Amino acid sequence: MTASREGTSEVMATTLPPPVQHEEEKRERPYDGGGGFRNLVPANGDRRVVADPKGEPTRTGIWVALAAIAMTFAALSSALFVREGSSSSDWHHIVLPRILFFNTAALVASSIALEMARHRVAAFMRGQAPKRSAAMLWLNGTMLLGLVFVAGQYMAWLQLRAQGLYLPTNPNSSFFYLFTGVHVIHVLGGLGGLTRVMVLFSGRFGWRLRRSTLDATSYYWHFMGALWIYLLFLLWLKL
Amino acid sequence: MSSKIFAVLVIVIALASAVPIIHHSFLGATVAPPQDISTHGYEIDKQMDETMLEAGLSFLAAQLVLGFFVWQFGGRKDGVLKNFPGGAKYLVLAAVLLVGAEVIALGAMGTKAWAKVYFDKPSADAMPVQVQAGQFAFYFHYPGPDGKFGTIHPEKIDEGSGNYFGLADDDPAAKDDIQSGEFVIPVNREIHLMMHGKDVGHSFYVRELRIQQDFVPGIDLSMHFTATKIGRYEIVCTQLCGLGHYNMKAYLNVMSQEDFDKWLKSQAG
Amino acid sequence: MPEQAVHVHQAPTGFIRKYVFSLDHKIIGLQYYALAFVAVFTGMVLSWLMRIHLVWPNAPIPGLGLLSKTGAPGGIVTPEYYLQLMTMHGTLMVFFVLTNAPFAAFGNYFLPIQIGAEDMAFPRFNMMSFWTTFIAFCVLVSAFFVGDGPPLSGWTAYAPLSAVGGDPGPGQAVGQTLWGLSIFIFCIASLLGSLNFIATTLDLRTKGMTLSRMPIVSWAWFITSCIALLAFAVLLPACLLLILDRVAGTSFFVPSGLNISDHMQPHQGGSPLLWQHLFWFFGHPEVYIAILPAIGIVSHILICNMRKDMLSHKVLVYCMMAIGFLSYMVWGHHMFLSGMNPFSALVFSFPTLVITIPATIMTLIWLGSLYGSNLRINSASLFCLGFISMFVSGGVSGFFLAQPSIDIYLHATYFVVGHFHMVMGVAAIMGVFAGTYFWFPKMTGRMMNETLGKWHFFLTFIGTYAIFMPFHYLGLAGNVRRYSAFTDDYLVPLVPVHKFITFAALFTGAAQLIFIFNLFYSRFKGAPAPANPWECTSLEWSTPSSPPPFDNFGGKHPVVYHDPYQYGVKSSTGDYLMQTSPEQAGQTP
Amino acid sequence: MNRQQVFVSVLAITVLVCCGSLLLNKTVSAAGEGKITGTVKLDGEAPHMKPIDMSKDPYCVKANPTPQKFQNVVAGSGGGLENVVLYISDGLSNPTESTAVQVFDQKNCMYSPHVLAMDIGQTFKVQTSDQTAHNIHPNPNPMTGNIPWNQSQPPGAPPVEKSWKATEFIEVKCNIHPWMHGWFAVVKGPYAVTDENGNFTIQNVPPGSYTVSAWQEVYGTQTAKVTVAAGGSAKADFTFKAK
Repeated sequence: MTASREGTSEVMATTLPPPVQHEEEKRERPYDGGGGFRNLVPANGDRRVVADPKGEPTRTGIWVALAAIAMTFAALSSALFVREGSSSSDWHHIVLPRILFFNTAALVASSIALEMARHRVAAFMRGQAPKRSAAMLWLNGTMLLGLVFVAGQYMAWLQLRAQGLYLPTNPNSSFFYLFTGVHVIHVLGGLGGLTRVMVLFSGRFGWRLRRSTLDATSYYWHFMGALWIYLLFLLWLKL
Repeated sequence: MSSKIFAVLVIVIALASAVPIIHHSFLGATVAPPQDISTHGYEIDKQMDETMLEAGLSFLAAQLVLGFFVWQFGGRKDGVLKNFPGGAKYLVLAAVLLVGAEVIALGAMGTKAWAKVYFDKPSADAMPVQVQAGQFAFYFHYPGPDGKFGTIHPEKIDEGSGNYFGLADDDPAAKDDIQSGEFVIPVNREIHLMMHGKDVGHSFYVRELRIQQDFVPGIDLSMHFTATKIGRYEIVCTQLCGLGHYNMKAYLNVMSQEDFDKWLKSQAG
Repeated sequence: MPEQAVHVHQAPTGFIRKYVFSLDHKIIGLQYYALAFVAVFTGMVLSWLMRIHLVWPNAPIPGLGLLSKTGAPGGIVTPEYYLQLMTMHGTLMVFFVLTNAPFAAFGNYFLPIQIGAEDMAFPRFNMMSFWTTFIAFCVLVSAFFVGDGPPLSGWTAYAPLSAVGGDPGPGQAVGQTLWGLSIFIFCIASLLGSLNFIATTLDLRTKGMTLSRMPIVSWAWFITSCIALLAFAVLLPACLLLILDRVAGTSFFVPSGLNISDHMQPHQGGSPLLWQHLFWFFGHPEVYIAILPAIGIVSHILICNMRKDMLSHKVLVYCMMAIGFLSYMVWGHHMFLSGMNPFSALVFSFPTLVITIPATIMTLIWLGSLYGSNLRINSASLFCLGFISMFVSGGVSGFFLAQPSIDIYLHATYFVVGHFHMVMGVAAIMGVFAGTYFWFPKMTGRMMNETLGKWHFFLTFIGTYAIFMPFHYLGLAGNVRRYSAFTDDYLVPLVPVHKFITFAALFTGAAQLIFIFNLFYSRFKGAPAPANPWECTSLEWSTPSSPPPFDNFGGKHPVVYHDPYQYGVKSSTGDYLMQTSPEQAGQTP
Repeated sequence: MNRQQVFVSVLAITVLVCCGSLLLNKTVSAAGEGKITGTVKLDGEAPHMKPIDMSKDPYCVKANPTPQKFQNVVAGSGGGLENVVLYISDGLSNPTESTAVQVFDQKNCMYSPHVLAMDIGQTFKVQTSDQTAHNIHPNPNPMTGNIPWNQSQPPGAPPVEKSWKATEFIEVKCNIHPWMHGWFAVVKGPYAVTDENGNFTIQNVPPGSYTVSAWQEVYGTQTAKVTVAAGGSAKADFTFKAK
């Protein structure tokens, strides 16, 4: 720890670096941990100006969660490659349902809509926009496009079923249902997050939306879009 | 007091641990690997001895130093704090250099032994034998005079009547095949063992031959070795395969060439 | 900035909110500890049953016949029941003890306190994480009471044995599915837990608590959570695929043409090696998930008891990071003989051997630091010393197994069992014991009984060596693991060694009764603990009370002025300086 | 004679009479039932049954100084075929149920008997006389309603009592000793299994015309028509052709 301790074999010489001075602080430190109970309420009562500082755990947490999700899909992808290598005889290519491309467009559009919403929310929070309605509209749009995506994926499943391709039919259909299924479950989680954002943003019952919640939700949502594009590429390439 | 007990205990345990290794006999049981009967095994044994020496010395040194330091400094009150001469830097350096050298040396040497088992190709005149592992027995399949193995039909396997490999009656290659529950091989002849898994994972382990290889269902692997000593040895399964795992074994019977020919004849008859 | 924090932050009062569905990280830590406690003793009893069966195969065990009529008719353990006990022992110990106790239990309790936070970053996730773990535990244990009992495929659940349903043996039908489900749920719980640990460490450190000022054990928990995050994220989909193979008829792990018990399996073209790859990609890091927190705990406690810092505790942190990083490159060393490309064995062998380097550095630093210290001997520090001894003993045997050529002989023998029990099992448990004796005063406000603690240590230390050292010798003689009886000619002479081990296991298990007694006795009748009984510097000893109040620091935020380990200095408190003390350290005389 | 003695003797006589009438009653009804006897023969040379290699379990090797042979086809010296199950496959309207508890023993690492015939719902006991663990794994077709089971029986373990719900020829195996295989022949109504000379007797057959089936594990089933007179005996012989 201290250079002086190393190298000298005898008597301890402890010349410690002078401690950095901080004045004793009480709990009004804005960036304290708060142990998860960060019910930050502006002193003037105007919730619209709430912004939370850097290092907010929600934002960190979402990156960590995304790392785990990425790892999960990496594992599934490697499973796909290994499985393809293990037996080529039953690797029957399937034609991807066309609707997947439409769904992709919907998901990308929803990401754009969410970015628009984020700008509107920020404007409202900063007091630049008087009303929530514009932001709410974009949030609703995001939600709707997300639901369109989920419904579209379901349509894709139905189309595959109609071809007689079920989950255990062959490895390609297994992987198709697996990837789309696991992804849709994550997308539904994102829709849950969006709902939460909308409810919090509505300001009812004294609820308030923190910036980090919105940020985290949108990072997650964009990640789902990017993940889907990767998956689509993988499915198109391999299945 | 406790520090002295601990120090003595660590040293005693360390020394006692080394005794069975040096002595090879523990409570009347021999704990050393049995004598090697293969042409490649000496490489593995050499590697094992080297590692035992290095690991054993590191083990003893570390435990003795631990015991000694605890004896010396344990329970000391208000003594003058001292630091290990040289501090962390030299310890780290020592660890990196010594262990690094050890790693490289053992790694390189081990590669040689590994290569002998896995990279060398079986010679052209190696005797082919097929082995099938299933719950919970090994069966051996000799191609017979035509040198061709009958095709395995998993659905035709019937252990109750001795058709261990599910050979078909109408398969010409299977007509002269020999199916046996015992692995009989001639001494000093290279064996090319083709491994087939019938159901779940199994493994083929002969201590004396210094070979061990998993059966992977769906993948037919192969192994080759030469036994150099006549005798009867146990083949056991080392991959957990179900309730009869403990009893999944067969015998390896290494015979002289004449005895082996006789055995082949008796089986064909 | 106009905003101001107003805390709505009250301790819950109802019993349910306070002790059951609590959001308080301290309660959750204790809940994890309790769960691990139940699991470890269950697992230990299972190991007793196994050991007894091994040396007295035909002896009826009273009462066991009631637990399973078919598995142990008349109390006599059948071969399948032995394997079922073994599977449950392994699964309980690895997942619910070694992952939970040093990491989730102590980490939950002390990580927030050590970094000066009031709670974890996401208390609700924290609560969910524990209760999800609890559900996983219940699902796993329920396997004892369904159908043919728990699975018999071992904690590694190799496919196709684990992936084809009931044909390959009892317990492989419902039991194996429950196992897969339990581990699936456990993965979710661990992911939530790791997420929480990482976010807490990164964002909730108090003023002055820079990363480099974090105590070594907090570092260990942080690094462990990073490892766990990626490891469990791989096991999760692996379990999903396993469950799909079992219940939906897919063929990820099951190849074509399998004839199991005269039933042709319907599966096509799967890869059994895929399961092994996915499992060990998780499985090897899992070993470090178990041992790194113990390394952290032991270093932390030793520093306090040596009254001086390690030669360099930062080097220890770097070593832990190196081990964590390397742990992802070595999974293949479990599969040298599994039929993968023999070249890859060499590729996996090298980083495995390289792990020896950070491990040796750590050992040398511990040993070198003991030199010239004022080592205080108490139960906690004895367990730390025991840990070092075990870590060395278990570590050197890793040197054999890391080499593919030697692995040809030693793979799947008792050598492996001895190796991982020493380095991952006993060593980690020693860390947990050390942590328990050390932090008990903080967690309960009472001291543990030292005399009993020392007896517990010495008996455990002797006992564990007596159990696990001979395992290595058995392995050298070629004794294959996971055998429920020794019918082979060459194994019969080894039975006396097994008998010795069984006696040692029963003895060591009985010695744990001292610990249980001490734990409960001291909890209610122990001497009241002073605020800082060990004269330690880190933040957990600066809380206003023991146990700490609901928000840990009583409405204040501690401010950190120093590196974590200011020992052997001159200050108003004695030879140490608390991290929170604004005082400047003087020279020692 | 005092009163007590009188009471006891009256009681004893009453009990005797009751028992006797019960027994009598049974024989009376049995008097109407006939039996079917016959011989099952093998035409041609019996296939060579290989000796069994039991080397994987030293106990089994010791238990069998002369190696056992596979028992799929066991023909006696006179061509009589052993282990053939005879049962009434047609014509029986209201069969009496067999209630005797039969024993399926695991002895010297072989099943004894090799084929155990039984009635639907008839309890049988699987026991072990060996000092090594055995496993009992009958493999019925799940479509029949018979539920497969798989459990082990270490030495000293109590016998396993079971019964089957539907008629089926169920192969039973020991997973630990793969050469051990036998059969549970579950039939409806009276049955018999041939002895080492191929002889059999189906007891307790009510008078009537029946189709008698003979089942052999390798050669399959043959049938014959017989008529049983009250209290009489009908004859049915079968001949299987060696493959």
